[in-house]
Amino acid sequence: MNITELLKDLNSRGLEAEKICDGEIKVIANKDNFITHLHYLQSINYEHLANINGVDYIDENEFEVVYQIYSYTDKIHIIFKVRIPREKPVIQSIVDLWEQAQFYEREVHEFYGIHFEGNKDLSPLFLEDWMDLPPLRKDFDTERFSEIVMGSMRNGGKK
Amino acid sequence: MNIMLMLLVVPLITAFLTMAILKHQKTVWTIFLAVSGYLSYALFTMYGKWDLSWSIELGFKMFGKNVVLSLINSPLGWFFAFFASLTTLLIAMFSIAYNDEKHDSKTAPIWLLLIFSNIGIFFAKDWLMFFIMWEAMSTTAYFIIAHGKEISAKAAKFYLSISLIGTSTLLLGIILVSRLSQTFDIGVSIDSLVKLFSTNYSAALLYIGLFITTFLIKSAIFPFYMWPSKAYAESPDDFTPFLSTVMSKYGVYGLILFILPILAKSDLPMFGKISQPAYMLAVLGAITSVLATILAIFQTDMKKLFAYSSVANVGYIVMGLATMSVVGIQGALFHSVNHMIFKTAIFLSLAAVIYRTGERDMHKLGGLVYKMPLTFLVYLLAIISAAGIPPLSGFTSKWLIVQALMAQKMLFVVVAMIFASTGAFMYLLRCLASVFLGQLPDKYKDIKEAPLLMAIPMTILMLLTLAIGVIPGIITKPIDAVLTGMGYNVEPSSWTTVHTALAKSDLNLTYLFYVFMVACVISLIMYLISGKQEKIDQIDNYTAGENPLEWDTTPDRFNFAYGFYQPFKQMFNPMLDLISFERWMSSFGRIVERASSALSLLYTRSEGAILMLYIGIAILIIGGMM
Amino acid sequence: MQIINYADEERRQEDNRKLWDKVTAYFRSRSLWMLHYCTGCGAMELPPIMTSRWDIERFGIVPMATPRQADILLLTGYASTNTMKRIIRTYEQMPEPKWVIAFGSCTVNGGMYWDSYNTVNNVGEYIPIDITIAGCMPRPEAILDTMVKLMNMVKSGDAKAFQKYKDNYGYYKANQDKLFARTAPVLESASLKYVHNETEGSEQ
Amino acid sequence: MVVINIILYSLFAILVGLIFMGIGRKVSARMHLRYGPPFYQSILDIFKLMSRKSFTHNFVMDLGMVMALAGLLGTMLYVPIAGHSAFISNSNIIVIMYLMAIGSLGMAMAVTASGNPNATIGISRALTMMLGYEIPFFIIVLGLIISNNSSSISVIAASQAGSIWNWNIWHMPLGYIAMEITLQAMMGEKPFDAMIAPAEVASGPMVELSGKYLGLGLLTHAVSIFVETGLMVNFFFGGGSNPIDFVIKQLGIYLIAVIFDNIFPRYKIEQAVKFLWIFPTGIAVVQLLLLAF
Repeated sequence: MNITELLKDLNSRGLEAEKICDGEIKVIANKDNFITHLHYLQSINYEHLANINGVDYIDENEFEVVYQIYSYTDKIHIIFKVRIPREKPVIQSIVDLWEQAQFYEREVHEFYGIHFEGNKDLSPLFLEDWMDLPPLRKDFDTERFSEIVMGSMRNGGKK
Repeated sequence: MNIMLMLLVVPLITAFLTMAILKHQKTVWTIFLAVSGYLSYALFTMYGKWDLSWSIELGFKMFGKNVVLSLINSPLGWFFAFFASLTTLLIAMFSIAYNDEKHDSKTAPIWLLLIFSNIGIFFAKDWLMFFIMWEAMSTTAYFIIAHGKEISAKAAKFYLSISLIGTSTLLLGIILVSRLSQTFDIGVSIDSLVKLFSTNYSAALLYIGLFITTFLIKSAIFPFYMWPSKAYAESPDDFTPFLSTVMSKYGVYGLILFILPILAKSDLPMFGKISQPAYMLAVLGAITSVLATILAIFQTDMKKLFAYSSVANVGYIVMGLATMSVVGIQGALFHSVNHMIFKTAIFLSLAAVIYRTGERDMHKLGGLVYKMPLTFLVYLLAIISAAGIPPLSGFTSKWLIVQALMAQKMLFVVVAMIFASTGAFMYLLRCLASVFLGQLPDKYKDIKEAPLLMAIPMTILMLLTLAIGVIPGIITKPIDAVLTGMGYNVEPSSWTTVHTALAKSDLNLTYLFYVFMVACVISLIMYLISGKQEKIDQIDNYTAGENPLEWDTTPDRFNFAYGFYQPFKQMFNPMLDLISFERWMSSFGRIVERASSALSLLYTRSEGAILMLYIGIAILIIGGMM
Repeated sequence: MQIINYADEERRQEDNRKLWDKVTAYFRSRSLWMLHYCTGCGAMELPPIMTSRWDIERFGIVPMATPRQADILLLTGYASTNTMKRIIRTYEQMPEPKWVIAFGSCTVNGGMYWDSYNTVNNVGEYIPIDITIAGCMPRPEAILDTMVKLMNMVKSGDAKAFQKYKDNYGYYKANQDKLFARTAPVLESASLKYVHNETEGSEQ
Repeated sequence: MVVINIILYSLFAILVGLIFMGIGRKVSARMHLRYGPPFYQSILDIFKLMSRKSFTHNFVMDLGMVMALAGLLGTMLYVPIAGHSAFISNSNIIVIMYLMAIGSLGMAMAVTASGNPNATIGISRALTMMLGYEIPFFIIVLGLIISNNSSSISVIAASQAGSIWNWNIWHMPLGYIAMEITLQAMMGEKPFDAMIAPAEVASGPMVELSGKYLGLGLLTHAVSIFVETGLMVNFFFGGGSNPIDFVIKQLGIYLIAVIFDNIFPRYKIEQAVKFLWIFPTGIAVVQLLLLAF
């Protein structure tokens, strides 16, 4: 399936798909039924889940979870985006589709506080004894944090 | 009363006596100690009195003469009997402490019977006596190995089935040889076999083949090397040293007593410098040591590991014997004693470990040097001796055997010997590293050093191995008597130096010890003049900056002991799969076992009857031939 | 908190060491073994100084595999909090006498990661440092120069940071605990954290 | 007198070994197009290591390291140096082979006592390697013994006296080639240095050795270099007419090993043992058969 056919196919399934460049498309999905779409993609040879990212759109009061999916047969990279509200950052886990999602989801959970329903082990992966807000959220004041904990100084201490 | 008879009667009577008071274990084991002490003393006084003998005429005739059961104090028999009883004495002291309420194996009376047959075998003058005692030994050992445990009973059955084959061939051999020589006397039968070699070569080969099979089975030489790993591992911990050190020597004794004189006196086809049958024997010994060494390297159970180690050591002894030279036989006899001493020390220190921890798998132990330093020291000196490292005793005998093999130009046998003794280093260190060194698991935080009664025999053994290593004369002097008794022309050996057949290769061991000591002092001075050291905790190790305890790693998981020689094993895996020798051997063992259990239907109701049955059949057949 | 100039203070005093100490100091200065704890980009600068261009082995400086064998600990770049924990353990596993060289700006004031939530700003607050090298990254010449300087300091007995660590252990330990042994959230915003509970999830 | 002799010989061997190590480092530096450390660098290292503080886990570590050095020194005393030795002995090869094992045993004991898994892995590799190189080494030695009908090194060395053409290297070239490969493994140089692989097992046996323990380890290594190259000189290069001649020959042999060390990558342990059991052993067996028949 080449890229134009794929775009047509995905649009016909109710997804907002858009070509970014050769071999790379962007897809925006709804958080309620994105799993069925991922399932479909997996069934048409998109067998590689490269990563899961989180993005914090604090102005729009939303988190975005991005799944990077790749097909070795079609050589197409899909950037699959799902948005969830910031007040209640809960999304379904895709561990059943890709086993390696276990670790990616753990990481996203640790750094954004997004909860993945169905992932059994969301214990901290990188941070040790972390008690504050997840550090990559925009409302986490990293400057002030490092001032208090590490004693950091703006401009090396010069005013 | 005749002292020879006393040697037999004392253990026999005390065996029955102790059966009566089996409830009082401490008393029983003390009596056992007293008996072994008496035997050692009596044997000690018997040194040099080679005319001592005892005989009784039985009331029926065979070959036109009355059948006689007789004993004689021969230097060879004395040599083995004395060191065997000395070993038993030390084990007996250990056993008093070992057999408490928890480890009570109630084997003392049967063990006394075993000692009775032990003395009988070593002093027997005629085949009838020899066979009775041999059979008694095989059967009684079965009951000690089994000692009322199911898993042990399985191993014991395996042992019994294989040793029944041995006794059968022995019986057949005795029948044929006695018919040939018209008497039961061992000395006469040697002469008649020598005569047979000149007339009918293949028949004579068959005759001695039967005997050799018996002796090889008893000493676990290839192709019968697999039974010790089962029998030694499952027998009671304090009996294992006896089984491994004393009982594996019966076969060696038989070879020296009967086979060597025949091979030495007959005119045989030669292969290089030695006769073909002797070369075959040497090759069997070489194969045994190599195979047993490789198998020992792969074991995870420490008793199995040392079972294979014993097999390898008996392999060395057979190689030494097969050279048929003075140096080789000297080395073989020397190694027999050394093997008794260091292997007893090893098995006793392991028994002390098992006594304290209750664990036999090496990878579940570790770091015991923190808690049992004396046991560690005994084990360390014993393995140094076992690895053949100077200045301890094991070196002298291995050195003698290697020199003899080189002098006889048995090139591939001597390479096998070196392979086995370097491999020995590998498995000995594996046990040392896994059991005594490394991390001490938390569950063994509270264990104590071995009790005093265990520590005494272990310490004596440690000193003994050092003393013999420094002054080899302690052993070589009696060996002179043995070699003279066998008809070899030997010069009296010196206290400190061992001689070989090669030019300019004699070795002064006392000197070697001094040199090593001076080197130690130099090294110690280097150590003392340098900076101070600080003692740190066992878990404080370099782990790339990680703290292992933070990652739920306990000291026992941090210990590297399981799969110690994994790359080496992987190297052998394809080969082992290809030949699958072990599988073949165990299937052979199973067939034997099945056949024997079918056979055992004949006697399962009354276990002792088999002995009488055999003797009865023996006498019947021989009587019928008359 | 003045830390790095510790050595200069000492230099003004007279050299009143015993002869034996001078001899050992000479031997130590000629045989410095380094453990390069490759934390950041600075590790890239080490291959040039060890290979044919600058060849640091001519001063007797060779890389070692474990802290037990090493004299110098090289911190080659920024230290994150997790790494800092390992650095401290590694440092404490080294036998005395021992010296620390910190590479680049990151180890002094955090460098370009100064406001990161997980990068230590001044490594010298947690372990004592003998010499720091400025730059992002320092050139191999600078490293070589530092090594020679350290050799001279060791020879003259000025490099005593390890002694300082022992004397002021309380200070360093307090700083380390502040970094690692946190028991409560640092910022008030932690209360905004969304806590998922299962019953809420299942109702949906 | 003998005691003083022993001490002097020991110091001599240690010094020669250390300087060899320094020269070896210099030579490999030149091969890398570097300037390299001074030739006395190893002495500086030893002094520094000995004078600094060190860590021990238990008394076995101390005992083991002392034993290792003592074992190697004892071995060294049995090697005749150009016909001289510290005391009158037959310098039996088999004794030397087994005495060298004390060094390995002491080292193995000391480092496994530390309880570091890396150290234990290193030791298990070192012992596996030992089984690998002892076989070809012994076959070569066996060839020498049966051709001289004596297991004394002095006899073997004396049999090559006189002209350079009497050296065994011309009489048994195959044996020499096998010995050269085996020597590489005995000295733990590449390609047979899997046991001290710094990147995989953090220098293996030495991982927990600090200060004087490492110093004793280095001294042991220095003496072992002396012993192994000394054996080689006695076996194949006529043993030397005077000690200086002897040491120069040793240096030559050591430098060959250093050069090989610099041009080869590393074998995995099982590859190394397989290699040792096939090539050097095969060549040595051919040599042995040529000598025996």
